[in-house]
Amino acid sequence: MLSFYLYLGTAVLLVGIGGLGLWRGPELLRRILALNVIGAGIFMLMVTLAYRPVMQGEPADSVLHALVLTGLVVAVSATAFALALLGRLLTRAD
Amino acid sequence: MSVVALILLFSMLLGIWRVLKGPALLDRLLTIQLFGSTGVAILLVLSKVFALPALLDVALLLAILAAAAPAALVQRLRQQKQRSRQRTSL
Amino acid sequence: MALLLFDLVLCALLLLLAGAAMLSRSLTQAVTLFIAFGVMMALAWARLKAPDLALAEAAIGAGLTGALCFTALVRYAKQPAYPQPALWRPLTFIGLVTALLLASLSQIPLQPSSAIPALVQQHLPQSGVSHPVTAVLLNFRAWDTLLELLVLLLALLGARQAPGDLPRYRGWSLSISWSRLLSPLLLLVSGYLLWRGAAAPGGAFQAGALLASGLVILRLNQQLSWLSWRHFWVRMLVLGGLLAFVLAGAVSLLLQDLGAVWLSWPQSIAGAVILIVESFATLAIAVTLTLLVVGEPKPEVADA
Amino acid sequence: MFPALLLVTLPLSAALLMLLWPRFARSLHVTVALLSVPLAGYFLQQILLHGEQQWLLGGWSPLLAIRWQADSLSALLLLLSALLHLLVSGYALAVQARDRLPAAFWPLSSLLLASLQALWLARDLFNWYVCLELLGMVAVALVTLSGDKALKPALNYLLFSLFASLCYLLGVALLYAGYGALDLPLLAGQLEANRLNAMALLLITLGLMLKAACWPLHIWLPAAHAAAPAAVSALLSALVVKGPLFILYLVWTELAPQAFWLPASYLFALAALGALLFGGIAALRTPYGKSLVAYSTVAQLGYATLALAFVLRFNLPEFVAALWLFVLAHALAKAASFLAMGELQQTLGSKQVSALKGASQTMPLAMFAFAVAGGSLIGLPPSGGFLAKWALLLGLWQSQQYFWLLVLAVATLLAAAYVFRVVVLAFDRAEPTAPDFAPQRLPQYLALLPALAVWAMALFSMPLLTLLKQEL
Amino acid sequence: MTIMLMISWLLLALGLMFFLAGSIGLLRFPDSFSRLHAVTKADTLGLGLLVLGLSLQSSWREGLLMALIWLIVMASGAVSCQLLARFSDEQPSESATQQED
Repeated sequence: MLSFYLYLGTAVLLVGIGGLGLWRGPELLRRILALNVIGAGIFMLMVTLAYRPVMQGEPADSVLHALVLTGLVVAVSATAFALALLGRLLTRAD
Repeated sequence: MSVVALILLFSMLLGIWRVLKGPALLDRLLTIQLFGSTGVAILLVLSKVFALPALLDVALLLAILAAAAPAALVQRLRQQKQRSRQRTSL
Repeated sequence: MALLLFDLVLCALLLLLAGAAMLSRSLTQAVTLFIAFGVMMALAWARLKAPDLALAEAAIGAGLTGALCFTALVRYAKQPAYPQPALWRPLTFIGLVTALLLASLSQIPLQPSSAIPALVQQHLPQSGVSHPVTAVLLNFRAWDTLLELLVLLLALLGARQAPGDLPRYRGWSLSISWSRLLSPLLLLVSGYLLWRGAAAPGGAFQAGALLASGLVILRLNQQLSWLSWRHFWVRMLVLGGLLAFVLAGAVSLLLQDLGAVWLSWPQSIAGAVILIVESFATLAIAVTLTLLVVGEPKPEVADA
Repeated sequence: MFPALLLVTLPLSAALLMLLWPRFARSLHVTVALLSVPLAGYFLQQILLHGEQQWLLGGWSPLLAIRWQADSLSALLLLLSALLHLLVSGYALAVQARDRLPAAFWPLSSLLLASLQALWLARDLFNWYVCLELLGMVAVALVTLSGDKALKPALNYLLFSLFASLCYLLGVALLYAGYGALDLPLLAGQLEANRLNAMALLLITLGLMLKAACWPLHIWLPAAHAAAPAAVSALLSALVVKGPLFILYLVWTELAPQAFWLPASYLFALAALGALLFGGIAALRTPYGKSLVAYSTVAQLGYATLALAFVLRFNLPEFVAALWLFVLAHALAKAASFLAMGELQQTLGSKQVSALKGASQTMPLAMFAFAVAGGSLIGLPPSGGFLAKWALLLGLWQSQQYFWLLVLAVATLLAAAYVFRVVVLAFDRAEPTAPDFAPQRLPQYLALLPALAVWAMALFSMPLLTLLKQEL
Repeated sequence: MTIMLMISWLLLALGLMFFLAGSIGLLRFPDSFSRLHAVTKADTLGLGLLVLGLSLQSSWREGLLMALIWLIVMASGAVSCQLLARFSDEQPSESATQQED
């Protein structure tokens, strides 16, 4: 019960921290990291939601787990793409 | 048993100080190493606590990757060094 | 009690790492902290009884993201001196938004009203696999997974438009032989994860990501020079996952009667179809991620 | 199932084959583009004959499966995407040697088509997330085709797009927390008006508005659309920003509780007001030709947002018709104006608006295409833009929103000003900018085609109106 | 049985001590190289004891898997210690250039 709210709060705070990093930057790499932190917060929210049945002694919500897994792959792909663009931008700058 | 996990986590918490403080890059990479091995230990303990044998697989994966990571990172960082050396010589 | 304390310390660690990564002065520090954050996330997933995600996060957070971020970091050869941006204005705004979000969270019902978990359990026997997450990914919501593979492919296609050139140097013999020693083990374990996926946590993505890490260290240590988009077979591997998926969809559409819909595997062969699709997807994910992380091979430069 | 399925999988599998055998990329691409149009037409006809159709992918029960649903609106959008894709393919074929369009254009634009079609068909909140992410990444990859100069806008676009998807995902997660479902028709009418849902809908709306470049969240759009190759900007402006708008419309009209409609309508109306005024002014002031067209997209999206605001406020069928007529007319007109502007810039060798001096003499066809498309953007009768504006006016008159009539008048004047800014310059034949090479005729005709089509929309006004009015 | 359990707990406690010692070493040791030792060696030993303690409480299959994990961590500790040290040694000016704060 208490843990549930603890993780829920942490998830939202992670989103907030990521948002702060995204706003502040200043480097683009840090902004990309910040997006990942936001993503981690959202995924944590989803996994915590999937944990609700466990508190009643049932197995966790596997649909949410699957969604998060899909989301993780999407996030990693997008990060990789962004980092590739950033890398090109940086090598070109000099 | 979860006390064991708690203490392990606490020892990780101590390690964070070193990442923040540095001073050399080596110290930071070391902390990743510490997180890897302590993380493996915590996963082993959690697998016992929750009776989830699947967490052993996670520990195995983390162990292997923690083994692979330094080889990749060091190689990458050497490229960085080489690159900045090239640039200063230009 | 100890578990609650464990949760408390874990959450504190997560927030501390994320916050420090966002606010730290140097970028190297931020990246290191972020990798540590990835490891902690894997622990959090393990704590929340999501072993599938813990596997995936361990493979991504500890392996690939680290390699990716360090690759980008390498390009920031000398760190440009940015003025330290203001903190208070964003902090107030974000704090406000976060508080609003937190306030709305209190209305989340503790007892989920969803019928989905029960439905998953009910249809699991017809799905061809016995692990619910795999059943959702490869059967119930297979269309999502297909599109997700497409997103991964697109990341590669996009990244290929922006090739960055990094000189390569011969590794030390220790690191080369270590990577040679490690790679069969990686291959073995990823095969194991793939095979486990049908009945237990594991599956295509975890196996693929692990395999990719193996390929990446081999590539960084000057091996596998054949691994390039120019080779037809490498392209075949990259596209294989999607092709297998689409073909499986088409074939099972033809095998069934006219009323059948897209991506419904006939029950008798569902297990086999899923295994085939997953195997190709694993290879595709592995090769795609590797190409994303290390790019195209370039002629080797002698060690300076 | 088959026509809908083929509309998605044909471009998808063709793109895979193109990547595998790059030699056949062009021929495969053209084949698929040619096949898609009659297929989409046939599909629309089927839907009109038999009414809306739906499929649960994989054949599982509704809560578990992803739902595809095709009503007449979806079918119309499917056809529109296929048509514009064919047109842009033709243009790309005509100019690829001259503009040195990278080979990656062919598979990427096929994938763009596939992801758009998948988006129009889906009725699942999470599947939409994946589609949006896919669409965003294809769009960014296409922008990077113009080389290093597009890197910065492309990266910016990608970061905004990722942030927007994350907002959307967070909103979807909050909805799932309350109701445990992702399927749109199942969730429809279920939502209560509480804090949690308000937050969820706000996040979803924020994400979608960012992706649809609604003012003031449009800042990424002008740079990205202006930096892309002309063929790509045409696709991006005409189609890609409409995807999130479609989702936004469905989420608000089907999902959101009625109690939220009024505040949301104020929000949308405010965004529309900003877009119409500031978008128009920015288009008037920018020195670059393609930026002008891109800012015009921002302004024109304001009309659609305004129509959406009034759909939520007064629930009149006129507004629904106006919304989708704007989308159709804008898609055609914007494709024409981007292709024409791209052609003018390429041939005259400068990005500046001022370089268009005397273009009516040097490149009359392209200039004509731009002017005709501009007529629809302004809303001159009897163009498609006029049709949309007329529907909007009717609705506004019925609901007695006289202030908005004034806004509409100002926005129309602004649109006329930025279109005439180009046209007047083009008729200044004193010292025309000399073209770098002899203008090609085929691409100019291809740019003219959608411009004429948007005027031809007036001929089909009755069937279009009846089709769209049924929507609500 | 209880004796086994007691031994197991003893081993666990011992393992924990080594982990804590490693962390404290990372904090307190004066230079990077000694910190390197503290982490890679103490943790490896700690993990070994932990694995031994845990495997007394579990089935032989799990025990085997844990032993494999330990083996990997041990080897990787040794190798990465070498690699990191060499990397650090290769750039004597590194601590000066990388000193950020």
